Amino acid sequence: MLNYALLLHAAPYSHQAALSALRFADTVVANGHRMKTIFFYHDGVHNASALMAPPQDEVHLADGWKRLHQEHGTELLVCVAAGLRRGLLDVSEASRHGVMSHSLEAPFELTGVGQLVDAMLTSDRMITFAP
Amino acid sequence: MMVEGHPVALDPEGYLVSLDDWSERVAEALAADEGRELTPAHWEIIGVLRDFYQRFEAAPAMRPLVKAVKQALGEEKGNSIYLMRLFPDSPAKVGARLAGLPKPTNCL
Amino acid sequence: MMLHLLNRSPRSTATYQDVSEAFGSDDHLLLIEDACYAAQPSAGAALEPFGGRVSVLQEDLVARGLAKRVDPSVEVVDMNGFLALTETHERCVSWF
Amino acid sequence: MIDVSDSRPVPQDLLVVLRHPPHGTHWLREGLDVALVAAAFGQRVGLLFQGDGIYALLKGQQAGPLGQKGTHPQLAMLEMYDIDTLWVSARGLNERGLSADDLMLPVVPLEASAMVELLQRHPHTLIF
Repeated sequence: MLNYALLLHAAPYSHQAALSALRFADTVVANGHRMKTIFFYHDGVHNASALMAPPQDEVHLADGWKRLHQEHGTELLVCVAAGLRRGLLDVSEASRHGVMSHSLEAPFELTGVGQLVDAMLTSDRMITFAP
Repeated sequence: MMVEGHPVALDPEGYLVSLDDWSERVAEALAADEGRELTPAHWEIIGVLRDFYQRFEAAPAMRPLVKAVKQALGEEKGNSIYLMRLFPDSPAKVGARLAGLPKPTNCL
Repeated sequence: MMLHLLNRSPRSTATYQDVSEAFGSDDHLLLIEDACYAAQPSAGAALEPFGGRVSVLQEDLVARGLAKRVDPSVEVVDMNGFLALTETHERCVSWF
Repeated sequence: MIDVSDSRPVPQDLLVVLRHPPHGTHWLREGLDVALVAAAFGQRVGLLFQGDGIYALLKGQQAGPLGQKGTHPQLAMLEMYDIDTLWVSARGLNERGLSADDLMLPVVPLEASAMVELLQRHPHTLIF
């Protein structure tokens, strides 16, 4: 069994990369490996949007990531610096920055890039999906 | 916050909304606000922080802050123990606030 | 031994050039997403630097109508094959 | 201090490859952020500039319209994070008609074979 970490740079529904990453993550767990961490960076932070509402006949990416967390304990880490700039804030960041609403909820977590470095050092494999 | 009769806007965490509002009087008011009094030792570090931001357009993390202080003020001040004594809790964050730098982005 | 993931169409020559600069003699290249177009015989030169150590992801190929247009030198792998490549190669880098 | 004048590049803990030019996209900024944070965490970080990423090093850059921040202050700051190992693709440099004199920081140009070795010898590599 290997510990996998994924780094996702691509926004949902703009590029295939987000789908590729989710497909890959499903394949990781289906083959008995551990899907340890997914780190959302660059435009990939939009995958964590709690406000995502795609049509019913398309895959719901945010739900896909949440399912990995619920069924396999995958950490869903969102870069806070990339997220804040792009409007991805949880309740505490929203109040910290004095903005009216929040757009990110558990199981997604806002974290620093340090967690990406940590994920790289503590996983057996790190695979990047980019636009 | 009012400084010398002028309003200075702060965000919910007490950082300046507009970095142009910074002045030494504002720094003193920010320090008083958290129960600190600025000594010459504090001002030296605030100077290093402002110089760092001028050069690099970013607030330093702890490690480069230590290095910048070492370069500017020498070995005896360029260490984390000295900085922690002056700015307890988090020298990089507290220092950035008092020096009128942007809020560190939480990356560290 | 390194796995290189590439997702750009062969028209993105600069990206292919950057991969080839970093491609070692034991390395392997996996074409996904729009890089599937490079697996056609007509794309020929794009894959020359990689010495036949190239795979392409089947489902991306099929989606693009390229299933029957793969150069024989390129190995077709499914998602499990993709995963297997990441198992056998300790490090994986992505070019985009 | 790591001696980079040796023809065999000395690997660091993490290699960050920068392939995108400044200003047009946020890739360069966010790639450099990862390098800086890793260094702040005590990792030894090396940078490789490849393709249009080489333009990150060009002298004379400024802020963009509306005060868009450039990446040149970030590059100047690398030294404060003890990142002093900067490699650049020799071919990429030539193709752009640039020489080391055109760049804002000292770099070590690498031929293709040395670049392959660079990637092989680093335990971790991230490409931006």
